[in-house]
Amino acid sequence: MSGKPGIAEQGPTLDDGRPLAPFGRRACRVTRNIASGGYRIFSAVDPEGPDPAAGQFYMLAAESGWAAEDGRPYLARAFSVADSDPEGDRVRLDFLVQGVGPGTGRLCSLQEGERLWVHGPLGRPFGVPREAVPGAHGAILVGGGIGIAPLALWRRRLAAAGVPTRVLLGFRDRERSGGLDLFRCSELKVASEDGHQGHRGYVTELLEVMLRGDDADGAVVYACGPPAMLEAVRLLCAERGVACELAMEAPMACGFGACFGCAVPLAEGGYMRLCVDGPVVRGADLATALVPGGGH
Amino acid sequence: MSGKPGIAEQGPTLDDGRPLAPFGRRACRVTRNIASGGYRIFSAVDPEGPDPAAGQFYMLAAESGWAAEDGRPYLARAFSVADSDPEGDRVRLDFLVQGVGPGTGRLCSLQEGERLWVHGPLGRPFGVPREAVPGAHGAILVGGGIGIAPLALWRRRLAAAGVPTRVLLGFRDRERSGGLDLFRCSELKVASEDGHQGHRGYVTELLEVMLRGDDADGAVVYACGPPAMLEAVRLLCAERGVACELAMEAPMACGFGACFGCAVPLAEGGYMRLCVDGPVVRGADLATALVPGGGH
Amino acid sequence: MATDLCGIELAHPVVNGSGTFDAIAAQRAFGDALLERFPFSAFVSKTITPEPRSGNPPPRLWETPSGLINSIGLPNKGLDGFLAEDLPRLGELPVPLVVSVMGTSHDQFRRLVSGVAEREEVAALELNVSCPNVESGTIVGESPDETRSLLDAVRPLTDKPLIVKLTPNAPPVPVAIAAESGGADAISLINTLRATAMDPGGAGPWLGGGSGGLSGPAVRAIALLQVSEVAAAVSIAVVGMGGVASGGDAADLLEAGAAVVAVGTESFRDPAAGRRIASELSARFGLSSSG
Amino acid sequence: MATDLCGIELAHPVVNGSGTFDAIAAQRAFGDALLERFPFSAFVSKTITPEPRSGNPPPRLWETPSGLINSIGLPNKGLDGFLAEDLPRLGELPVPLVVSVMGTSHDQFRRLVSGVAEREEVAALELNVSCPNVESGTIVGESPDETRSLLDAVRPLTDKPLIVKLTPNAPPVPVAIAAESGGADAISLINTLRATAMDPGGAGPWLGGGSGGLSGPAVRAIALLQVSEVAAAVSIAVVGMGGVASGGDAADLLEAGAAVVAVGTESFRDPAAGRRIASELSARFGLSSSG
Ligand SMILES: Cc1cc2nc3c(=O)[nH]c(=O)nc-3n(C[C@H](O)[C@H](O)[C@H](O)COP(=O)(O)OP(=O)(O)OC[C@H]3O[C@@H](n4cnc5c(N)ncnc54)[C@H](O)[C@@H]3O)c2cc1C
Ligand SMILES: Cc1cc2nc3c(=O)[nH]c(=O)nc-3n(C[C@H](O)[C@H](O)[C@H](O)COP(=O)(O)OP(=O)(O)OC[C@H]3O[C@@H](n4cnc5c(N)ncnc54)[C@H](O)[C@@H]3O)c2cc1C
Ligand SMILES: Cc1cc2nc3c(=O)[nH]c(=O)nc-3n(C[C@H](O)[C@H](O)[C@H](O)COP(=O)(O)O)c2cc1C
Ligand SMILES: Cc1cc2nc3c(=O)[nH]c(=O)nc-3n(C[C@H](O)[C@H](O)[C@H](O)COP(=O)(O)O)c2cc1C
Ligand code: FES
Ligand code: FES
Repeated sequence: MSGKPGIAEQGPTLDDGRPLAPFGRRACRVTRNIASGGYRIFSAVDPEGPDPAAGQFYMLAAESGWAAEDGRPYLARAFSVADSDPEGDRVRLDFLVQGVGPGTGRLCSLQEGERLWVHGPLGRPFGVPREAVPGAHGAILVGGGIGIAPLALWRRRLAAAGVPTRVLLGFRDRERSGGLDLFRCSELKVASEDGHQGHRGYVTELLEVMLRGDDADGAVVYACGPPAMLEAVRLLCAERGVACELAMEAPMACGFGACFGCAVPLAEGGYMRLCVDGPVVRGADLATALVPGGGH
Repeated sequence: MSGKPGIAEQGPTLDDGRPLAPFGRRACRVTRNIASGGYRIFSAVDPEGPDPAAGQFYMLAAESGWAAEDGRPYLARAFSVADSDPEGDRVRLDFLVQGVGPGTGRLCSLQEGERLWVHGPLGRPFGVPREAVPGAHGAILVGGGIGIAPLALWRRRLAAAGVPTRVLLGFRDRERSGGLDLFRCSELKVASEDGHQGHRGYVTELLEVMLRGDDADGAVVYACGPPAMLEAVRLLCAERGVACELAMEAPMACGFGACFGCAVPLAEGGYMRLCVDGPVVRGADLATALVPGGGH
Repeated sequence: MATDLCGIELAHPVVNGSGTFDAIAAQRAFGDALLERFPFSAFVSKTITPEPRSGNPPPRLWETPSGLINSIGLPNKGLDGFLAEDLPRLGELPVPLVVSVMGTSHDQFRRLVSGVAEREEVAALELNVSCPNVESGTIVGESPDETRSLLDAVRPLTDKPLIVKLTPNAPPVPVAIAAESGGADAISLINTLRATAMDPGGAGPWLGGGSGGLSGPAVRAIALLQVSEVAAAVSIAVVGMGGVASGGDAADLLEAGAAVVAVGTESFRDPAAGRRIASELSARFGLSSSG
Repeated sequence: MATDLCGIELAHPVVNGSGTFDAIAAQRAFGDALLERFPFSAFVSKTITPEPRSGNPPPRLWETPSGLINSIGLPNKGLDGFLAEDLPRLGELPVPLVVSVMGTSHDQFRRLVSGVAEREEVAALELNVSCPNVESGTIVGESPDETRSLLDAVRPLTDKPLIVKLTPNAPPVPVAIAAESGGADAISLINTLRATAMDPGGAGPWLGGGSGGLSGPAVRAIALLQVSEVAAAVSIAVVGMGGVASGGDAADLLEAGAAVVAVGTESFRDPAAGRRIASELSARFGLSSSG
């Protein structure tokens, strides 16, 4: 058990210190569902699960009304945990969701008191800077759109562990923004493509400026967002010799290594299963972050 | 156009005087949904349709959350209209529904303001006594369980036409009862198998007593209910030489003669399509009312 | 979105699947509105057999997740009844008429094809080959040889277009190639996939006919592959169908190589589905050509 | 509900479908709880090929109405990697182990069968015949002759039970009979139905592999018929699968003649589905025997 002090200490863990999921799926009650920018934040109380590590995800399906559009969604959908809070034996889980299809549409419409089928927490979480690079002590978080979700929890955990953290967030437009509420009390820079808030342009432009200055030394970059953004981050970091961890997406049917569907091409050739060997992966391990089918 | 004076005069009609359905399906808003015994009564406002004739049915599907249980319901479901009320250009339609599976379950949970996909009114309606038997002037309505739905509207229409009508209704138990509210101001006898109201026993026992007396002379029996009840009514009437019309059920995929799925065996051999040649059929035309798959 | 199917001009690319729309019964339910806004650009009749059939005993339907099993058993008036009673009325529809026929021997098919083809109301014939040849016991449409030999028997009887409707229950490409080599003018697919259901009460098979055919969205992805492989393998036109419920589904089949798309089970849910799908399709093409 | 499959004792009749559960990866996610409440009464490995394969390019998945298309492409470590790395770990599972193998020639199959069968961890072998024979070009499992000749090649190599897993893409009864005549100890079916999907953005086929296989509730009614027809045609045991999501679905397959039921795609939705289905099944049988 190689626990990560201050980050994910509780619950049974395996090899890389990831908290283990209870076996099987369980029903979790929804306790709120609020608008946040163009997204929704909903909370569910997990009666069994461990406190997840930042970067892990859950497979979610509404207990009722799933399959309601022409027989879809059929499978559960993967969502990063955006915040979590142990409450006695239970854990409150917060998810930040953007409605893009039948599954996210149904989840966006969840009412308080409805129940979710949940399995998780799943996958490989973010690693603290000194695990990624010996001696590294700072973190730069780069989020784009709905990709800011896992970074919200990660920022909280890093802060609790006393890791100096800067946050760069980018949004396309007002409709595709939200979740800023999850970054209360952060040192935060925002970019938006339509200029509705912060810098007008890409969040990777903010990162480029930051990496160009000396103050990126000894920092690890943690990024989550659309494939094109992740690819830009990966290339920027490679160019500057900065370590980066990317939280990626791929179509997932199971989330626990059963279906081999979530293939992501490796730099060394072949594929990894993103659900068990990710979703957080080192930039250097990837052939590309532009995985076909991997995000909108 | 052989309209039936006082019964179903408006709207375009074809051969047997049935009101025609607008072509295609349309969305109708649900305006209420109330409990009635163990059943639900919900109302929807049809923006286009004609005033239906009693005995006709509609194919209904909830606009959202259909297919929500393991990909079912997929098809629309058939429901008799239990009451109707023209309101200006529109018609309010009332349905009496018993939850027995995914389709009826979803319909039972409809909220005010939700929308239904509707096609109808469909099928062959009840015929006034003098059409069934020249010179007949009275009606005996025999309903069992959820089968009382079409009789409710039929009773209202018969009353409006000045046809003397007696009503016999039977229920299995308290959970499978309801819709009595639709028979306000009727001359009504009730039976229940568990004795929770009225005569303890079958409604066909009430009918038998009535047919045995002279007062059944010149009356036509109109029945709707479970197959076993309809078969008993059919045999009783045949024995007493009383004409009867039975509103039957069969699994229906389309409701307008397209699928040939709703086969009901004819006395003369072969099958009729219940959706176009019924759902109201003369007892004498049937080989049996016990159609496999035709009801619960 | 005018389309041509073996020389027959169609106002748009959406027709019906055989046996899933009875225009005569629909007129009883919907009156003349049906004709004024007829949902299909051609009408395909229910399959006709030489002799009258009353069809399978009930129950004939079973709903599955996103699909429907039917075990109808081809009730129809037989060739003579059809020619005498139904054909004149179908001839009055505002669109070209395709008549679907099925026999269980070459003789039967020959009788059907010549009897139907000589009628001027008929624009084309569809050969439903999801049937056993009673002489060999083989399902014609599961065998390239049987299919070719059926075409050899009936092709000389008419100049009207012959559409061969394939079964999806065996690999369709070799059969499509055989049909083309035998002179078929078009291939249509897919018919239903063989399927069954058990009585929830434990009383054995639910359907009166024992088993039936699956259709609807459940089979859409299977249809899309079969259509695309057949379209790639033959140079005659392909009528693609199976689970089409929207303009998007129809567009997928067209992209896969179909010339025309047929709508079956979706018409049960929405009697005017063909119209809706045709207009969704033209909106899509409108948008994509302007974008 | 103890069951016997070709002499292997099973605690209940629910196993997994090959390639739909990776017990090693699942242990990484769920830890020892997986072993303590192992969902299946036997474990069937993912299909192993002679050489390592990295599988198809992404995307590999497409959700359909009530179903899933996968185009995984059999990624695996190859025979040697499997024997060295995975087999020892799978041997520690609390249930009997079935190893699924696939080759594209008799030689390959012979290498696989003898390499796997000699290992004591292995209770039985499953021959996945949804593959072309590279010599003849035919899909082995679509041809009774190819299937019989494959059995002739491998049957002499082991006394361990050989299960032949059929493809549903051709009529399975003749192939099942051929497998039985060649000495197969059991038949399992159905594998996935060939299917495809188009990129919603109009960029052609969505799947990196071009096409894939459909599974899940969408195929349940097709599976039920194929299982019931095969069970009626052979006297060896049948492992039935295809869309099983509940005890009721499993009971239908058992009623149709299956000895054992396998759960595939449903495990993706609920990792412990096998356990749930087994207990729903025994509750049903408990109830029906007491009622
Ligand atoms: C590890 C991980 C973490 C994630 N975290 C979050 C999160 O925190 N918040 C969030 O909002 N999202 C998150 N996502 C993305 C989320 O899982 C997807 O948005 C969701 O699965 C979409 O489901 P849907 O039913 O709404 O739309 P779908 O229609 O399933 O998906 C939309 C996209 O999928 C493709 N698609 C379209 N039709 C189909 C079809 N029939 N079958 C398959 N694919 C199709 C298209 O590319 C389309 O753009 C995460 C994904 C992963 C893998
Ligand atoms: C003309 C007509 C008028 C009707 N009027 C009314 C009315 O006024 N009020 C009312 O409540 N009901 C009425 N019904 C009955 C109503 O249509 C059915 O109860 C309804 O279709 C059931 O749908 P469901 O999805 O709830 O249940 P389902 O599960 O579809 O049906 C329940 C029954 O169908 C069978 N069944 C079970 N599983 C399946 C399956 N997978 N596929 C197919 N069949 C299955 C079984 O016999 C089961 O008992 C009428 C039916 C007809 C034909
Ligand atoms: C109730 C029903 C009856 C059918 N009858 C016929 C028929 O008579 N002849 C035929 O060739 N196909 C028949 N079919 C098959 C359809 O024409 C079509 O090939 C199939 O249903 C797939 O399309 P869909 O998924 O859009 O329904 C029938 C299908 C259904 C559902
Ligand atoms: C993602 C996935 C991978 C599969 N891999 C294999 C495999 O390697 N070998 C095999 O014989 N079947 C494989 N199958 C088929 C399943 O074992 C099973 O036959 C099929 O999915 C039908 O069952 P289901 O509907 O319960 O999933 C796979 C199925 C899926 C969905
Ligand atoms: S989502 Fe199934 S293996 Fe990764
Ligand atoms: S329900 Fe389709 S023909 Fe009657």
